[in-house]
Amino acid sequence: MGILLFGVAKDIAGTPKMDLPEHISDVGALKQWLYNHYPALMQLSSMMIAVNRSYATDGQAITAADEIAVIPPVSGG
Amino acid sequence: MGILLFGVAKDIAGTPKMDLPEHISDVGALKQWLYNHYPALMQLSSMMIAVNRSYATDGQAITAADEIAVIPPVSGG
Amino acid sequence: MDVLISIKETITVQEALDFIQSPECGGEVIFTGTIRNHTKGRGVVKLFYECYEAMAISEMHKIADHVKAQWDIKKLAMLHATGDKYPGDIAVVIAVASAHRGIAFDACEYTIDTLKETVPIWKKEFFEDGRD
Amino acid sequence: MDVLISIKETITVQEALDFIQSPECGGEVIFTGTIRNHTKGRGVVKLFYECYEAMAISEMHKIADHVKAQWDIKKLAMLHATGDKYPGDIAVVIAVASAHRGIAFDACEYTIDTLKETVPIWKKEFFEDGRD
Repeated sequence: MGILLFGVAKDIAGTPKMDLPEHISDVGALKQWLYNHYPALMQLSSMMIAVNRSYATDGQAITAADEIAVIPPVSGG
Repeated sequence: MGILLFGVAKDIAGTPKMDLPEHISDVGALKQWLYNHYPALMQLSSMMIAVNRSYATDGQAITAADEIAVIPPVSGG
Repeated sequence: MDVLISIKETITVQEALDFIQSPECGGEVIFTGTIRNHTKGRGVVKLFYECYEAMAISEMHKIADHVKAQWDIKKLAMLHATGDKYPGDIAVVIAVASAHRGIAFDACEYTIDTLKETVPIWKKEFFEDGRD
Repeated sequence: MDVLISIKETITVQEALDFIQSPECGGEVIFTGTIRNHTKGRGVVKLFYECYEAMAISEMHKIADHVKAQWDIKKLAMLHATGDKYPGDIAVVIAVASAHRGIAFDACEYTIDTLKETVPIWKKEFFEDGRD
């Protein structure tokens, strides 16, 4: 399914969608990978990862079959 | 101007309007006069008197020239 | 603060919304009180709202003055219906517009709570069982 | 509790009012969020709302579940607009109906506060001065 990017995270990465990088098997490792490749993401006041449409903690395992999303600070309403 | 009666106070007194009784010169005396003549008013959880469209305290002086109102518990909304 | 105060036979939510609408405000809180088809377990046929109108308008202005003094509210509409009202009819509308939603909730709740305590309006209930 | 959850291009207060209308309820509290013509002192031309729709709907249902568990609310409508929105347009409507007004205020405020914290929707602001 790959990784969806929204809002300013999409602007920083320059794409709304990417494949899950190889050797990344949990949420914490994905965040670290994203910060390494797109350091501007560290300037966000928060960056959550959603797995299959629910907010996930760093320890949650992920695979290429999951719908993963990068969620910068929300601003609905 | 006389005395206006509203809601259940009107029902108890049987009239929407009456003259200010003679020798009644303040709000407290009026309330006592009303309780004497219409004892059922004592069963109300509150009975306020308004003078010239504002809630009045017992000590407030009243004359036949004032617009006086008997205000049983309000139930708007 | 702009204020709309009205007591009349029929009121609508739309007139309150139209009044408070402003591109300067971001948050609007509206309270509507409608006639229920039951109260304390008894079926309600209708309510009759009686009003000491001149004083009611005066008391509603006092509430508006208090809201204005206490919160940074841009628009306040207070509408109350009178006469015969049937289940589903609207009895009261309070609408508040502000740049900040927290105080809009506070001001709206204060307004309806105070209206129910101080504004000389009375409802008489007519029940399905015909008793008072 | 009956729930209406919707994310779409254009939303109206009326559809929320129509949904929550019930002769069993006496008090309705509605919050509307409208686009302001300025933010932090800068003129706003428009906002663009982007949404992770499947997850946003899921998070809105979680909020509704929490409201249902916490308060005796009969009806809850949560509507959010997407796409380009201009000053005066409605971005969000929360409408709650209950027999008791106090909990309707609490539930409505909880719902909009939580929506703004958890539901994956993002606004992008376009300013008159052309800068980001």
